[in-house]
Amino acid sequence: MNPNLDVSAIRADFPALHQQVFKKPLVYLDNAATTQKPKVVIERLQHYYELENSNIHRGVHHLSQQATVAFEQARKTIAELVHAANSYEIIFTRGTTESVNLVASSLGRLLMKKGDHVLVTAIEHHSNMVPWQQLCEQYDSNLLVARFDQQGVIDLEHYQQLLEKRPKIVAIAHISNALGTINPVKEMISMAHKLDIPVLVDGAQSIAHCPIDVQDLDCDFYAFSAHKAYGPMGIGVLYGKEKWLEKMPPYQFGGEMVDQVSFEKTSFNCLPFKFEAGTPNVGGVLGMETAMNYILEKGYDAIAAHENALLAYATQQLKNIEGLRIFGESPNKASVISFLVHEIHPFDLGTLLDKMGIALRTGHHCAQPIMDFYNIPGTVRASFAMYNTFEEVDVLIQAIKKASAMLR
Amino acid sequence: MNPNLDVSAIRADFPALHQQVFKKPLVYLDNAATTQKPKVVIERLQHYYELENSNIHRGVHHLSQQATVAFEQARKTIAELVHAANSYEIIFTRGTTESVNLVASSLGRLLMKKGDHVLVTAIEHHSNMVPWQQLCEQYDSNLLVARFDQQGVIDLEHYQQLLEKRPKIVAIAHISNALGTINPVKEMISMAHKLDIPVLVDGAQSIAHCPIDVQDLDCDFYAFSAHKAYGPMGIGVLYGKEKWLEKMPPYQFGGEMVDQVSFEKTSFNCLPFKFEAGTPNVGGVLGMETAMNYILEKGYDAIAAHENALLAYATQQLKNIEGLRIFGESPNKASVISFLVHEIHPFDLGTLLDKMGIALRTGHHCAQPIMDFYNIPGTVRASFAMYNTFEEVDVLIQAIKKASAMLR
Amino acid sequence: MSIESIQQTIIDEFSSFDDWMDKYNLLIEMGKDTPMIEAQYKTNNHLISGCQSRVWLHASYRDGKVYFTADSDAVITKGIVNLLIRVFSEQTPDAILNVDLGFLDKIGLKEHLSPTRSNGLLSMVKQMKMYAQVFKLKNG
Amino acid sequence: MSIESIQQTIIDEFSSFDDWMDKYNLLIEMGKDTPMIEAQYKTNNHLISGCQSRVWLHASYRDGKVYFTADSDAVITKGIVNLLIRVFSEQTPDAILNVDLGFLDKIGLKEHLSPTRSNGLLSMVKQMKMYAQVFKLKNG
Ligand SMILES: Cc1ncc(COP(=O)(O)O)c(C=O)c1O
Ligand SMILES: Cc1ncc(COP(=O)(O)O)c(C=O)c1O
Repeated sequence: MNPNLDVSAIRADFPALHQQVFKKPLVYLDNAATTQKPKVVIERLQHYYELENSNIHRGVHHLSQQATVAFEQARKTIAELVHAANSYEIIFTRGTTESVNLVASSLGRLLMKKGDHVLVTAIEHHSNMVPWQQLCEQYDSNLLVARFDQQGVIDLEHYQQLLEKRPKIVAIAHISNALGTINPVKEMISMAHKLDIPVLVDGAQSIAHCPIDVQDLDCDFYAFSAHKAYGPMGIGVLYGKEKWLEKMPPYQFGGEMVDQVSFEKTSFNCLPFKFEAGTPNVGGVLGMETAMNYILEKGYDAIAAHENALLAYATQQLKNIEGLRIFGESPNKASVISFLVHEIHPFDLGTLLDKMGIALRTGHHCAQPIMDFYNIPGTVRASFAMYNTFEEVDVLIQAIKKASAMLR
Repeated sequence: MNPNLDVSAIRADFPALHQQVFKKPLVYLDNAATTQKPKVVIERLQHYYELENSNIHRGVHHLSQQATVAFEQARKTIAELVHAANSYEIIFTRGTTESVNLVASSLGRLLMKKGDHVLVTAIEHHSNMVPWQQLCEQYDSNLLVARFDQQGVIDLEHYQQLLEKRPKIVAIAHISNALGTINPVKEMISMAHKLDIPVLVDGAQSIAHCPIDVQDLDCDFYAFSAHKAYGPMGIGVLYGKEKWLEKMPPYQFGGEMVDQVSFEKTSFNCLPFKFEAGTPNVGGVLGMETAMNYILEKGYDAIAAHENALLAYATQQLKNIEGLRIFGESPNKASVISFLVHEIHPFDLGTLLDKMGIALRTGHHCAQPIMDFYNIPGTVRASFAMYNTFEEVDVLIQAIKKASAMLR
Repeated sequence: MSIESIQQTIIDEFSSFDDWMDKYNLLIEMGKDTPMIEAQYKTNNHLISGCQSRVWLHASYRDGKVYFTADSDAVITKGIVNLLIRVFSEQTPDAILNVDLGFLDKIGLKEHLSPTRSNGLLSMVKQMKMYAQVFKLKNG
Repeated sequence: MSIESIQQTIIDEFSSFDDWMDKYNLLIEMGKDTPMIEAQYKTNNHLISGCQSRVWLHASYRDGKVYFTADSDAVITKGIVNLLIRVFSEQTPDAILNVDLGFLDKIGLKEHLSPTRSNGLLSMVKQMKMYAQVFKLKNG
């Protein structure tokens, strides 16, 4: 692996970065929402639809066989990427949100009884909070919420106290999309496992930024989306330990997940097919595989080093801006920065930055409880990917200064 | 609309059709499983990922706004295509299977009580049967199954008898993927509505072949997949009447479907967002829109005329083959032909046809109960799309003759 | 002034600027002139939702005409609200109900009409027309 | 004959044909020579699933060697089963456990090893090796 990233070569791989917005060069800093795609991914989709397209698994003909082999190879690639023990522990879903919903519904049915608890943290994305909240409602039960402190760091003592209420399931983000906090998930999983509680990790924000080893973490489930890691939209992954997936009831029904059917009785296919109802998104899966290979080729170490350098530089520069407050100052932090300037509304700032060519996100980032905690309407969020540059940080800083002056 | 299809011009639009398989020109007759994609669709995906890619709905920046507008425009296009009264009655899903599962789960929760019934027909695809069967199991209830006759036609008297047991929901295919039967859905819906029973129509096999008017049909739900209608994989539609969608509880949670969140209480967004959890497949939706416009440009009338002519010609030619039996001889039939020759196993025939460049499907076509009815292990199925030709039918006929001779 | 001439005035004001930033500067300045809603009306009842920023809107009726006051927590939104108030306020209910919003296009604020950003703006217009409708029914 | 030389013989038989159809003709012919499973064993217990066609397989053990008989409802599948039986039958458990299936590639039947079509074939090989393992444990 190359410890140094050739960022300008990387930028050349991403067509979307080379456009103008309002006559200004696009500075794309909305990567936590979705990343841009390298040419190889776009071409993979194109090639698939031009020459390989077919429905899979049950086709006797050449195209179908070939697509089936490619699809199952992609599953192996993803399994290796996250270090799953078996490739059939990789379930293809529409994305993180569907992965979490699948587990909430299916593991919920397996484990939950009236009065049981589920434990999440207070920095979860809605997608890893609302499914559990609704599950709790269904089982007439309480959602336990581990606190975080002013810096955005989870209070592990509180987490331990809540664990002692013996929740049936724990669901935690690997990295917070709103604050950038990298949670100590390995430790948190081990704490839960001491009490035999399974843990789902929401990896939506981590898969593009740091190597994942589900066996080392020992997580029971790991969820992520391709589109946040240079891959296509509409496809994602649920990793699950075989011991759970085997026991869990299917989530959706129909298609390949069915084994034998009669009107009296239906039996279901083995893993991973049991959880993949309907025609799978073959093109999406192949595009995701290409994206993951692109990441591996650049190397997680090199990517993380570059992004951390951007984070450090941007943080320092932002702090020099008068009246600017950063939300999320965990010592262990990913390249996501949420901030506000004076009392300026994030929507105002975002609107003007947009007019200067800078794409970033404003609002509550689907993490409303965090905004309530800080008692703010939302933040402006800049989030970096491997293709961002120090020059872009400079453009951002100048733009914030200019916009803030106008808005005060 | 042009009543005549320029098939050779159309073929030129489909890159996948111009390849060789085992040194023979590909004859693609597996269209009921998935269709090939015209260049415009592939290019739409490419353009989206090269220049427009963004997460939508909550972004303040230009790319996000632009993608949001395009996405919502696509919803309008689809609404017009199926003649929905309101574009917010169009919900984007992963495909037919997910659409049916959504309704089974959500409408099920709204309407079903212990001991209630659901009514399907005996020619359903597993995706429109197993979700209802499992729903019935959950509510300790019975699945009512309307019979069909030797020709593959639903027994409407039996259907009426079953309706009188007052099932809570009726779910029927518009067109059978295994037998080609076009069901009299308008009549069947009106029969159900006389007893105030809502009806879901599985339109997986119809959307590419005949115009759909959900208001004229008066169906309560209509489900289909883009990939069976020249669009990308991983995206599909659930049309639902506002009056039902408003009342139904959400299916999956997280992302845009959430309105206000706190740990105590969550409120949900309005239609259609309430049913669209997580980052939507924006690229997929735009590709589907392009595919639908491609269909409209060629014209449903012209497409149906061509496909019906292919069906008639192929049926006549197949009947001349000694020992060939066709399964599904409804007078009202789409361009799907299931058949067997003598006692030859469908898998044997399919294998040899594949070696002659012909892609078709063998097996139970995810409709095992139909195979049980005819007491056969499966069939060989040829299914036509707008780009198939009479010459391809001739190739198929010669190939069947040759393979059958080898296999007897 | 007629709605058309007010709209033309606004278009003229904006057309003197080429640069986006100047247009937004103007909008921000305009925000400061928004007829302020009275504190007693700045409640959830008068809140228009569907936008990243919040808008409070109040309407009253005098001598055949509708008068609007408003506020917002975002300055640019307030500028847009002010534009709308300049167009809609002191008009008859019928004039309000028939208003054509083409001027938003012409000054380049169309993107504020996009489904995202300006659910807010659309809701605002809808709300203003609803007030007009109510006053018309009550008094017509 | 050693497993290697049987495999070579099979490769030679197939390599005389260029055309797919001829290869399949040969396979179909071979199917007819499959050592037939006795009727009493043609039960669900002996069924190998995971394929579009059904295969029944039975094994016996004599004098240190394993003997297979089989049947299938699809002719081509039967031909493939016969190929496997020619390679695996009358061999010692150890030879069976160590067999290299490269010859399937060489005669161009690799696609029958694809996850779809030949879950069947893979299951068949797995089943044959399992029998060998059992006999080895019992008698070794
Ligand atoms: C009649 C019918 N219903 C449902 C489906 C399921 O569609 P999908 O696999 O795209 O979800 C199909 C396609 O296989 C079908 O033919
Ligand atoms: C931490 C986190 N979890 C979950 C999600 C949901 O991902 P998706 O919308 O791709 O399902 C996101 C992305 O918005 C996220 O940042």
